[in-house]
Amino acid sequence: MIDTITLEVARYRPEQETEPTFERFEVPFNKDWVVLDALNYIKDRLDGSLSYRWSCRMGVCGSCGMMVNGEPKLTCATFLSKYVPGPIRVEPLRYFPVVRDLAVEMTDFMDKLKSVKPWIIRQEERPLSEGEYLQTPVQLDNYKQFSMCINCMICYAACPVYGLDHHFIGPAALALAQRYNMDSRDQGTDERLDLLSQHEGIWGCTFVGECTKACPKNVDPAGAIQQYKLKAATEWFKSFLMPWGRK
Amino acid sequence: MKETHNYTLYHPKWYRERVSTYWWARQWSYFRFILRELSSIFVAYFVVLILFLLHALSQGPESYAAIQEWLRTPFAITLNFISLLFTLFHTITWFNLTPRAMPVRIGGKRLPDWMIAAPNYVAWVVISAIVAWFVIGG
Amino acid sequence: MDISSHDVLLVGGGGAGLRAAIAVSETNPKLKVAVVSKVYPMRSHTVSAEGGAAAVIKSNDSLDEHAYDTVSGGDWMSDQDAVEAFVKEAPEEMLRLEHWGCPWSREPDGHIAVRPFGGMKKERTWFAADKTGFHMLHTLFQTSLKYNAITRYDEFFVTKLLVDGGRVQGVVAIELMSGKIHAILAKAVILCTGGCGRVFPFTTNANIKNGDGMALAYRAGVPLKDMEFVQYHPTGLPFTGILITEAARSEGGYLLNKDGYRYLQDYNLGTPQPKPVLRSMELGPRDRLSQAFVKEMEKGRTIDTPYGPVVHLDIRHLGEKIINTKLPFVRELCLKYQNIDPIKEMIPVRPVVHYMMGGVHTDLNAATALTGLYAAGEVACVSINGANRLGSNSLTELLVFGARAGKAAAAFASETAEPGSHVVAQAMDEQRRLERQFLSKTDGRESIATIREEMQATIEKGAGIYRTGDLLAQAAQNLRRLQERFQNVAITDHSYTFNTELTAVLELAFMLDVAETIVQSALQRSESRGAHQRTDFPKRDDEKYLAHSLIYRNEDGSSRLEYLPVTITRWPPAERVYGK
Amino acid sequence: MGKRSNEPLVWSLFSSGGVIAAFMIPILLFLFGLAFPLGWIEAPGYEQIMTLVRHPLTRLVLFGLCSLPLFHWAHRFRFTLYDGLQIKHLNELITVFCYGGAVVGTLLAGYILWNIP
Ligand SMILES: Cc1cc2nc3c(=O)[nH]c(=O)nc-3n(C[C@H](O)[C@H](O)[C@H](O)COP(=O)(O)OP(=O)(O)OC[C@H]3O[C@@H](n4cnc5c(N)ncnc54)[C@H](O)[C@@H]3O)c2cc1C
Ligand code: SF4
Ligand code: F3S
Ligand code: FES
Repeated sequence: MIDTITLEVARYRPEQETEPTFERFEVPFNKDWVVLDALNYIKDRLDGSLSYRWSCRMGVCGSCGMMVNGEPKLTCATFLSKYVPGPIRVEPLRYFPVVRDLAVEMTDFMDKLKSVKPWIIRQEERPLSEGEYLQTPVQLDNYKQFSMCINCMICYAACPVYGLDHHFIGPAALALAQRYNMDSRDQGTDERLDLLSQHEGIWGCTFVGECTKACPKNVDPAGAIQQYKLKAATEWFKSFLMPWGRK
Repeated sequence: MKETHNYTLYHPKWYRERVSTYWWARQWSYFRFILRELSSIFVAYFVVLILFLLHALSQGPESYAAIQEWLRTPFAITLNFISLLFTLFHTITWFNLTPRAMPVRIGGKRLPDWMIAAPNYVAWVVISAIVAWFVIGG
Repeated sequence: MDISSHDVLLVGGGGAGLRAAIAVSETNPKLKVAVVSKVYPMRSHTVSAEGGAAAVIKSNDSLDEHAYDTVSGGDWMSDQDAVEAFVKEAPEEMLRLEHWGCPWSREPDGHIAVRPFGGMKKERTWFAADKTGFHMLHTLFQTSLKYNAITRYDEFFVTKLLVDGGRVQGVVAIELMSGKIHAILAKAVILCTGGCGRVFPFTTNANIKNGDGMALAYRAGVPLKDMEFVQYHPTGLPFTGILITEAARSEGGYLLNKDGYRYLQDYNLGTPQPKPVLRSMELGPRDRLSQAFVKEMEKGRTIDTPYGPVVHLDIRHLGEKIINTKLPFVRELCLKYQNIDPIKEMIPVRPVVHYMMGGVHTDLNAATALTGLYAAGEVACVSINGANRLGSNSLTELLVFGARAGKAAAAFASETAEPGSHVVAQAMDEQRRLERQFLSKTDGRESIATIREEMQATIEKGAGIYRTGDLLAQAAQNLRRLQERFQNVAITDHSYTFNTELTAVLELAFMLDVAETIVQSALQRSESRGAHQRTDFPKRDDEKYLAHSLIYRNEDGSSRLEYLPVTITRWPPAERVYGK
Repeated sequence: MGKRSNEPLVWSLFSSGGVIAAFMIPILLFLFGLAFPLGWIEAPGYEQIMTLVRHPLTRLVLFGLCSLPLFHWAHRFRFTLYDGLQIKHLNELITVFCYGGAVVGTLLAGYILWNIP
């Protein structure tokens, strides 16, 4: 059993530096600690200026994604014990601009989420007085997996296509679009399809599949995107063969 | 601290790392991905080979014999061996990805991935047997 | 300094804030709405809520029963007019969320499914597996993206309410990304900043729940109501404080002591049955369950662990199938954080600080005592929760009172003049204060973490599950000392860019204020009721204390208390009976 | 980028090519590239092959086998060039080279197969 473990933490202080450096910290080793606990230890006792995001510490708010030894991880769900004897290298999420230390810039991601119209689109709203839309457990199950995304952006940090081309809408946003498409209450599939069958939408994805492997919530964005491609291709042929079929 | 660095108040510069040209060499899973993509070159090579064979066939038995001669050279054997490995890699990765792209649900439950992939492999064996039967014995 | 102006401004992008923002836009699409939040909205703590949200929808249920459960659960401290409005509007609000796409769990025929919950006589808790809050928050957030009138200020930390001429006219906020200080002006401001669990050492609450909104209002002279009522949830994982949802018990889980005995039967909570019985045993209210734990501990019948004494929550008998379909997140959390599989092993649990019944005093329309200022969600106290909140009422409360606040603020903003220029001068002062006290301060000596930890230890000792006058008085004294030491706090980070040490120190200041209000309110209430248990006054005293406490801040920083009678409409105070 | 792109078409060609390639290429490559030249299996004679190839159905299959996998290559290779070498700015050139190549190959295949006596 070891007593301490070393963390190599990326620091970037834009007021002083032009590029990130690494700083080593030695923290007590506790088998119940996750990487985030170690960072909090550093912030509380060793260096109060270390900056990073976190909130829930239970893997559901999606704020604490970072690169841990080169892999994108939720630091509140990644135990130190996995990396014994260390050192553990902690860096900001890959492929995003770094703002400060371990915090990345995420407005690009937020814009992408919005761009897929992630809300129920209806030709006609159902009045509340008529009660709920009926949705069987099977219908619920159709989109449920894609609704589990916590927007942690880990899949973006895993996807080289996003790294190379920031115009690519990317895994989580596409999975979210698919979440609404598959929802029996939604009627916006066509609207979203027009938007997403452009190059930056689904077609940029070359099915690297790393997004799904890295996703801490089993959302399977890779699957969502391929299913989307299949759907878009079918629609394309339909509109080609029956131009009058679409509005 | 670098001397040349300048910070504008309220407009911190974001640090952007350029993705290395060799990004695919840095991580095993990425490398695997690139290999998978490169398998397409060998697919194309195969088509070219077939076209040569067909062309030779249409030119008569001598040309066909000549190309068969070439196929026996160590170079051709090596090339074809490597191509076979790559196309096998293509086949396997392709089959294993189908469950992702086409989930099958029966009675509201998503079938486990292997159950969707397995029929592919069965079909592959059958098709290969048929093709072989036609070519060799047909 | 940047100055911008809106009609209605929301502080907080959690469930309450987003619901209110949408309500403003729907009431009057012309109004410019701003949502200011210190974290991106979908990171707000509503995301962690697991179990469900209560609303009457089934034909075997009635509004009166929901109201009665709530009132008795709150030990008759709830304002009954508020409760009646709440239960009446709850189903409609929940349906609205269904129409916006919330993936509620369903019955086989496609109707909304409901589950039982602690202290409720009927099954009326809607749920989305055991990630209800997560799904509600994401549904609200994604739906809010549809409204172009809503401007978001993400990762802006509000430090002060701007008040002039007797009404609130905006806020001062730090933009984390750049360090720039903004004056964001508005005709109406709605506080939706959530609770303050982080005042305590062991809590289910996220890092961002520091009582900011309570302190902001308190400092602006607005009274806080019923701050002595702090809810302990009986089942948190030791060490992390991660919540194991009440749904684990409502699906049929048992609480067992060291000897494998369902000890709740010894505490007037009914007799054990193999299947869960509503309002009985494990489905009793949270205050009673947490108190029973302490009694067991005193009898030496809990199990010791490095992270304190625990009891066991046993759900093994539910079987793999139920656990995987109805409690998948419980399993995930246990596997991940406790390294046990609840299908095969018992879950160690102990009471953990969970929820704040008290908060900014508001009326039925979420209006506070300060003109133009509204509050909704956990930060507010309309008073439906009384002395003890029933599980699954809070998520519904966010919707009902979020919507009410939005509508009221929209109406107010539509007929109110633009904010004046005086407040800009005030904002400049605030900017100078922040610079002087924090950003350019180099001479401090006290560590932020130490003061925070001492504050947490103090309040746990003084205002834990059981309290006494002596311990509370001592805690009050300690807190005052900590306030003094805080003046000498050390700041090492002087950067303008994403300075999380600055936010930590500001949050600590908020928490110190809130801690003081909790201790002072508890000190003055010489009775035991719901979550407020005084061993020196073990009886409920309706004669003197059927009244809400209102705590005000005096000019000199000290506090004073007033009392406001509880509104009773149809359910006169009675004994709380469970297990019968 | 308002207009709908042709991606669905090329993607469909890519996918069907991928399927055909996966099922058929390994066995053929094994037979013609290794087994026959190395004498593991006795190679069929010229006439035997010709009989097989003359059949219209065989020609159709061969046409598909040549054309679609070329599109499979074209699509994948295009993206490999984009991503692997980061030369997306040469977009037009790459597109013409890849899909153009596949079209030429397809025409060639048609020509050869048509002209088999
Ligand atoms: C683990 C857990 C499980 C729960 N389960 C249930 C349940 O099953 N059923 C139920 O009914 N209730 C449950 N609750 C209670 C319920 O979830 C909360 O009471 C509720 O979500 C609070 O929502 P809110 O909108 O008021 O605040 P929050 O969601 O906490 O949002 C607060 C917002 O205010 C912002 N903010 C705060 N301070 C500032 C500042 N200074 N400047 C700018 N912005 C600021 C934050 O950024 C955030 O956006 C649970 C609570 C917890 C902790
Ligand atoms: S899809 Fe998975 S990895 Fe991507 S943002 Fe959502 S939860 Fe995170
Ligand atoms: S990793 Fe990227 S390329 Fe596609 S399958 Fe996932 S989005
Ligand atoms: S802190 Fe919320 S996901 Fe890690």
